[in-house]
Amino acid sequence: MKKRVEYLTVTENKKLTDSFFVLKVRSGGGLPEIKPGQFVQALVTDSPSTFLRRPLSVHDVDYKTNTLSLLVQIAGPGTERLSRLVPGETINLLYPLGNSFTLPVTGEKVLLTGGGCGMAPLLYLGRKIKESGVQPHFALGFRNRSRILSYEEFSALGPVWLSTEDGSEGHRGFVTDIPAFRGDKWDKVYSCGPEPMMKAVAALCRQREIFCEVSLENLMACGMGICLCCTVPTTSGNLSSCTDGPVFNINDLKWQTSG
Amino acid sequence: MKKRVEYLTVTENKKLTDSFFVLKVRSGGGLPEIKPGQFVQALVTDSPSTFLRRPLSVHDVDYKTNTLSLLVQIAGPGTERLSRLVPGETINLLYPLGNSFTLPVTGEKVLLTGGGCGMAPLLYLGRKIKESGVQPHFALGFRNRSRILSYEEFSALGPVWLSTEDGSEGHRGFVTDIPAFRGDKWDKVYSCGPEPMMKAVAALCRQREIFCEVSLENLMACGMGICLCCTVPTTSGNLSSCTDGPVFNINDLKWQTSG
Amino acid sequence: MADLRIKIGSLELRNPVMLASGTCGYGSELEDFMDLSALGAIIVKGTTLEWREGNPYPRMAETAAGMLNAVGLQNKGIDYFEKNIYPRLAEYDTHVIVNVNGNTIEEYVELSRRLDRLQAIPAIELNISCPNVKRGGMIFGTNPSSAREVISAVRKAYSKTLIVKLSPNVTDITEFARISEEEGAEAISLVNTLLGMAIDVKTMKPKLSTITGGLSGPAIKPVALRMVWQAARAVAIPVIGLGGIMNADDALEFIMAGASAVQVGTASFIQPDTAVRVVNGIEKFLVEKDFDSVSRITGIINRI
Amino acid sequence: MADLRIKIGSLELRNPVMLASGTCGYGSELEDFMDLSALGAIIVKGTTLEWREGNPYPRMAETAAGMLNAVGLQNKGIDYFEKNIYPRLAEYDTHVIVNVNGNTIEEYVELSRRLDRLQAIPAIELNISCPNVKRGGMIFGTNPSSAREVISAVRKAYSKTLIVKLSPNVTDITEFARISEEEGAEAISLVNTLLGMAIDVKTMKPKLSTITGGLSGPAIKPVALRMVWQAARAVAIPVIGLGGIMNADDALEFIMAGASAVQVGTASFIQPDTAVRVVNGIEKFLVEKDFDSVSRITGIINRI
Ligand SMILES: Cc1cc2nc3c(=O)[nH]c(=O)nc-3n(C[C@H](O)[C@H](O)[C@H](O)COP(=O)(O)OP(=O)(O)OC[C@H]3O[C@@H](n4cnc5c(N)ncnc54)[C@H](O)[C@@H]3O)c2cc1C
Ligand SMILES: Cc1cc2nc3c(=O)[nH]c(=O)nc-3n(C[C@H](O)[C@H](O)[C@H](O)COP(=O)(O)OP(=O)(O)OC[C@H]3O[C@@H](n4cnc5c(N)ncnc54)[C@H](O)[C@@H]3O)c2cc1C
Ligand SMILES: Cc1cc2nc3c(=O)[nH]c(=O)nc-3n(C[C@H](O)[C@H](O)[C@H](O)COP(=O)(O)O)c2cc1C
Ligand SMILES: Cc1cc2nc3c(=O)[nH]c(=O)nc-3n(C[C@H](O)[C@H](O)[C@H](O)COP(=O)(O)O)c2cc1C
Ligand code: FES
Ligand code: FES
Repeated sequence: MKKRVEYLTVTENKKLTDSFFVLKVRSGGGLPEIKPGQFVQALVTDSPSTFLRRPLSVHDVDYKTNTLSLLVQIAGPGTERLSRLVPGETINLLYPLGNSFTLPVTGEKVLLTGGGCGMAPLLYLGRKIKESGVQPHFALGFRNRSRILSYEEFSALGPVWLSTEDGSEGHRGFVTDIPAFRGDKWDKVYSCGPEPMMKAVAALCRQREIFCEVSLENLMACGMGICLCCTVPTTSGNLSSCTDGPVFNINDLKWQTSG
Repeated sequence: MKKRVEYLTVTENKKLTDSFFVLKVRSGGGLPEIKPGQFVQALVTDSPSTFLRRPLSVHDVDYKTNTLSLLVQIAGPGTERLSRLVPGETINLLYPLGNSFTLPVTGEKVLLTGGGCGMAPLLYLGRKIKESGVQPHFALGFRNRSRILSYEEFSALGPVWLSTEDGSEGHRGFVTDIPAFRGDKWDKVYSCGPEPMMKAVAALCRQREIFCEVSLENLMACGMGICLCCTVPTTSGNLSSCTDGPVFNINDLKWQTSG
Repeated sequence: MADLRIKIGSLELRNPVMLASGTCGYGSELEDFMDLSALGAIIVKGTTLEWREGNPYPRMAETAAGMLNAVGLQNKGIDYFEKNIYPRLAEYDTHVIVNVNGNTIEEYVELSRRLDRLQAIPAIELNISCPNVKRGGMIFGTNPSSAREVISAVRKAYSKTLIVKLSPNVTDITEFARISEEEGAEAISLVNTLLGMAIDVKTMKPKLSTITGGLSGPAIKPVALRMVWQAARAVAIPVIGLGGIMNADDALEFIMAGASAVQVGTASFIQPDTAVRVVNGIEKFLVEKDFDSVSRITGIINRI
Repeated sequence: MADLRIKIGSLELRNPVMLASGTCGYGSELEDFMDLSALGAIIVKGTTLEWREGNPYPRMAETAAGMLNAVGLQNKGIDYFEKNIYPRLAEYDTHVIVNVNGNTIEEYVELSRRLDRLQAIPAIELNISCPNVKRGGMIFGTNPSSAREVISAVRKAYSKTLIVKLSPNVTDITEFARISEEEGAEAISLVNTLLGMAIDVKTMKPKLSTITGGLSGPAIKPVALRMVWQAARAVAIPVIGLGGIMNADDALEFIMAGASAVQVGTASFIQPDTAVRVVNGIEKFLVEKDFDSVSRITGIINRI
């Protein structure tokens, strides 16, 4: 799919918690085909300290209204500025970028697991999986009850198991402690979230020989494969997370040691 | 008067023409004493290309509502960003800065003359002169009729003569061509505007030995006398426009040759 | 219409705007956004004799109006290049220039010799200014006698247009400009990145795996511009200016300071078609100001 | 509570934050915004033997995340200073350091000797790095043998704490750091401004009357930080870091890179009380991270 640079119009900016918001943006010219796992590079104008674009996963796509959703966590000046966008303003996106998750085939049992802003790509992935005739299951992890995001959106697509670190909702502990995760037999597991979480998921899957893909969030400068800054050590050498990824099969990864 | 750094609240942002606007900002804590000719250094946040503050003359002061007015011309990214401020937003000002005009004494006949954004300090100066019991007269110059700014505000304070370069309103030509300027006997002339205009005014005044003060708009970094960038060659050596000025008696100036 | 053509030695470019090495991959990555044939040249990724994995992650840190990188010349080496990449590049309707790197003079020479044989590569850019490698690179570009040695050796091995890319991390850029000219370079390009550093206060560690890295972007433009101005007054060969060019005005500054051509680097990361916008902006400026060719404004600040 | 005191030679500062020369006038200009006694020291305006008018207007150009200046050491000379300014400075409850400049070694020496006699000035900062003067300044700071000569001569003439301010416009900062140490400097401060330039495309002229000027502000921070890190590893005397410090985190980066103290320069133009905010921010960081003194984090990136 051809990449493009485009001004999209903000149609909604919904605050979920103090640090999370969902931004909906509409393409005037019509959206290109976007695959689950792909991301955008958002230009943050009107910010004195944001020089580079900011990579954000596609959270959801509505082709009927030509609207993209982004689920964003305020991490610094760039995302803070985006949190203040109001409907009617425009945002300049470079997209669609990156590879995508491998969709399951009919009959497979699939689990989508993530936490925090790592959940972003899982909603659209779940939707695409469901559209393909496979039932997605979700295992989502949060710090505590008040941090839970987008429960309704996910449960509209399939069963959702929750874990919270303090047990205030769902299972106490991490996603990998959720009984269904450990107990059931999964054909495919998809994960996106904080690195320790993805590593725990990967360890479990490797041990049980489950197909597992993770979406990495390496620091990026360009998002188009021209700067080689987002490097990921893999079994076939250093690859670029923005073009060879962000989705990787755990069997190909040598998780980076530094950073 | 002690200088301060303060967030003021925008109460109004009125577009006058495509490139001019009047920004009204209110001090929560109460305004300090501000003298005519003084200026503020405005911080332009949310702009990627504006590093230094932007100097702007005090256009008017309303102590009853603790409100300052700024008359601003869009010249680049800083003033452009300010033009987009909306009521309720805040603006960080460093003020009050600089010296001030020498007020006339009772019985003197005074002319305030300027053009474009150089008119900014003349309104407040006119108000102060009027309050002191002297009648201000104004000679204001514009490119053409559609560029005329704030006519009502000035005429509320005293007689206003206009000149336009194309003669579409008032006298055709420059302010110095206005018959009342040339014809009448003035005790004090105050001027602020584009440099060629001020030089023409100064030449006329010098020739007729009229007391004349001009307000310079030298490039500034700090506005507080600590960077020495705003230098003005004077008969007593290089002075700082931000602390020794911006108002200078024309007899003290050696107009800078470069720039 | 203004004449945008310029010459670098015997090489004629249709306009003075190139893509900078290491910031445009092999060009194809940017084809979704612009027609490469609208550009004067593209300088492809830093290339070495052998396959290199580059430096460990993290390799990037954003800074005020700029970024640090520590890529470290990751590339698949000349064999792979010749076999798998060159054939595609040979199809481009623009000049493709290869950025040449080595650990030793012998490596530089050998690589240049290999590239001399590739018909569709009319020029090389000798990179003696990469700050992100332990050996070679900037070590050559910050020592006058090493610089002289490597340029001289490559000049003997390479028959086509030789551009030398200089490091800004020196006391006197004119010294290196003169050495390049004396040793037969047909042009110099400057600047490469400034050596910089950033620390993550939270973790109390450097942000880059290599501690220091190369600073690029608008932050370095004033320094780059000054060096281009100095170098252009010191030598008669064309100077190619770069460092922080984000738009046509930035490019015009370099040209007015004395650059015959310019390169767009980091800007492509943010606005992938910056280079073609720069071409159009330069043309627009020339037409508006009634200059019939871009060469009229090269170094104009020295004349008015 | 963390211990913020640091020592520069025999001079004890109550905290490691100073105001940089040329960016704080004589201190009094900033008293509306902060209590100078909250600072470690203030380094007043560059001073010369004779009265100087500085360079013609325009002296300033804004750049991406920075600014160029070409003030050129405008000051009224040591006689005026001693008679009219010094008495006021002597009242300050903070250390006042004078930044010393000259065209010739003799001038540097003579000025240092004059300052040695002023009881309330416990230290001088020898500026061999001003890029905005035709003679003296950076010419000393970019040539190792001249640097050695002037430092050595001033050391003999000046009995109190001697700080040498280094220029970043050099290939190898450690060379100048070592020379300073060898010749008896008790500390080095770096960086002064980077030599830069800007052109007004509309008028096709340089923006500064002097064509080139000194670049300061956040744009130069990565370069300054790298040089401070290099210098701090090369010498045992304290390093005072500056260049683009806008807030406490920036200052902490310098300290973690090896600086014993920092200076706030251009930031004061924008937020006049930056220096005191930096003091408070450093203290807050130390308390939160449970360090009992600022010296614990000096150069910490080399240890973890
Ligand atoms: C492929 C990809 C997809 C992403 N998808 C999302 C998403 O859907 N929603 C979301 O909220 N965030 C996502 N991120 C992370 C997001 O890009 C960063 O949080 C954002 O760039 C921070 O910008 P900032 O200016 O707000 O903060 P900064 O000041 O730039 O950074 C704040 C903190 O976040 C860290 N950080 C900065 N950039 C990144 C990055 N690229 N990856 C990880 N950490 C970073 C910094 O090291 C720093 O500690 C994604 C990142 C990648 C690479
Ligand atoms: C004491 C003083 C009072 C001023 N009062 C007013 C006022 O009341 N209303 C108003 O509209 N403007 C006023 N100005 C001018 C105003 O400061 C500039 O127009 C503004 O800084 C431009 O900022 P920018 O980011 O919009 O444009 P920039 O991109 O910074 O500049 C655009 C153009 O304006 C020129 N410019 C920039 N700064 C100045 C400056 N300080 N003085 C003159 N030209 C400049 C630049 O050289 C450039 O050509 C005043 C200037 C001074 C020094
Ligand atoms: C990520 C990155 C990789 C680079 N790789 C190379 C390289 O391989 N060879 C080279 O000569 N310069 C390389 N450079 C330097 C650029 O070509 C250019 O000289 C520098 O970035 C300054 O220009 P800019 O500010 O426009 O980016 C690289 C720069 C960046 C940012
Ligand atoms: C307007 C201006 C004037 C300066 N004058 C002097 C000076 O007289 N002596 C000196 O040693 N440094 C002088 N400097 C350099 C600063 O002290 C400092 O080294 C430099 O600006 C980098 O720090 P910063 O980025 O925090 O400003 C001056 C800097 C500026 C911006
Ligand atoms: S972010 Fe530039 S190559 Fe991946
Ligand atoms: S603007 Fe800094 S001294 Fe006047």
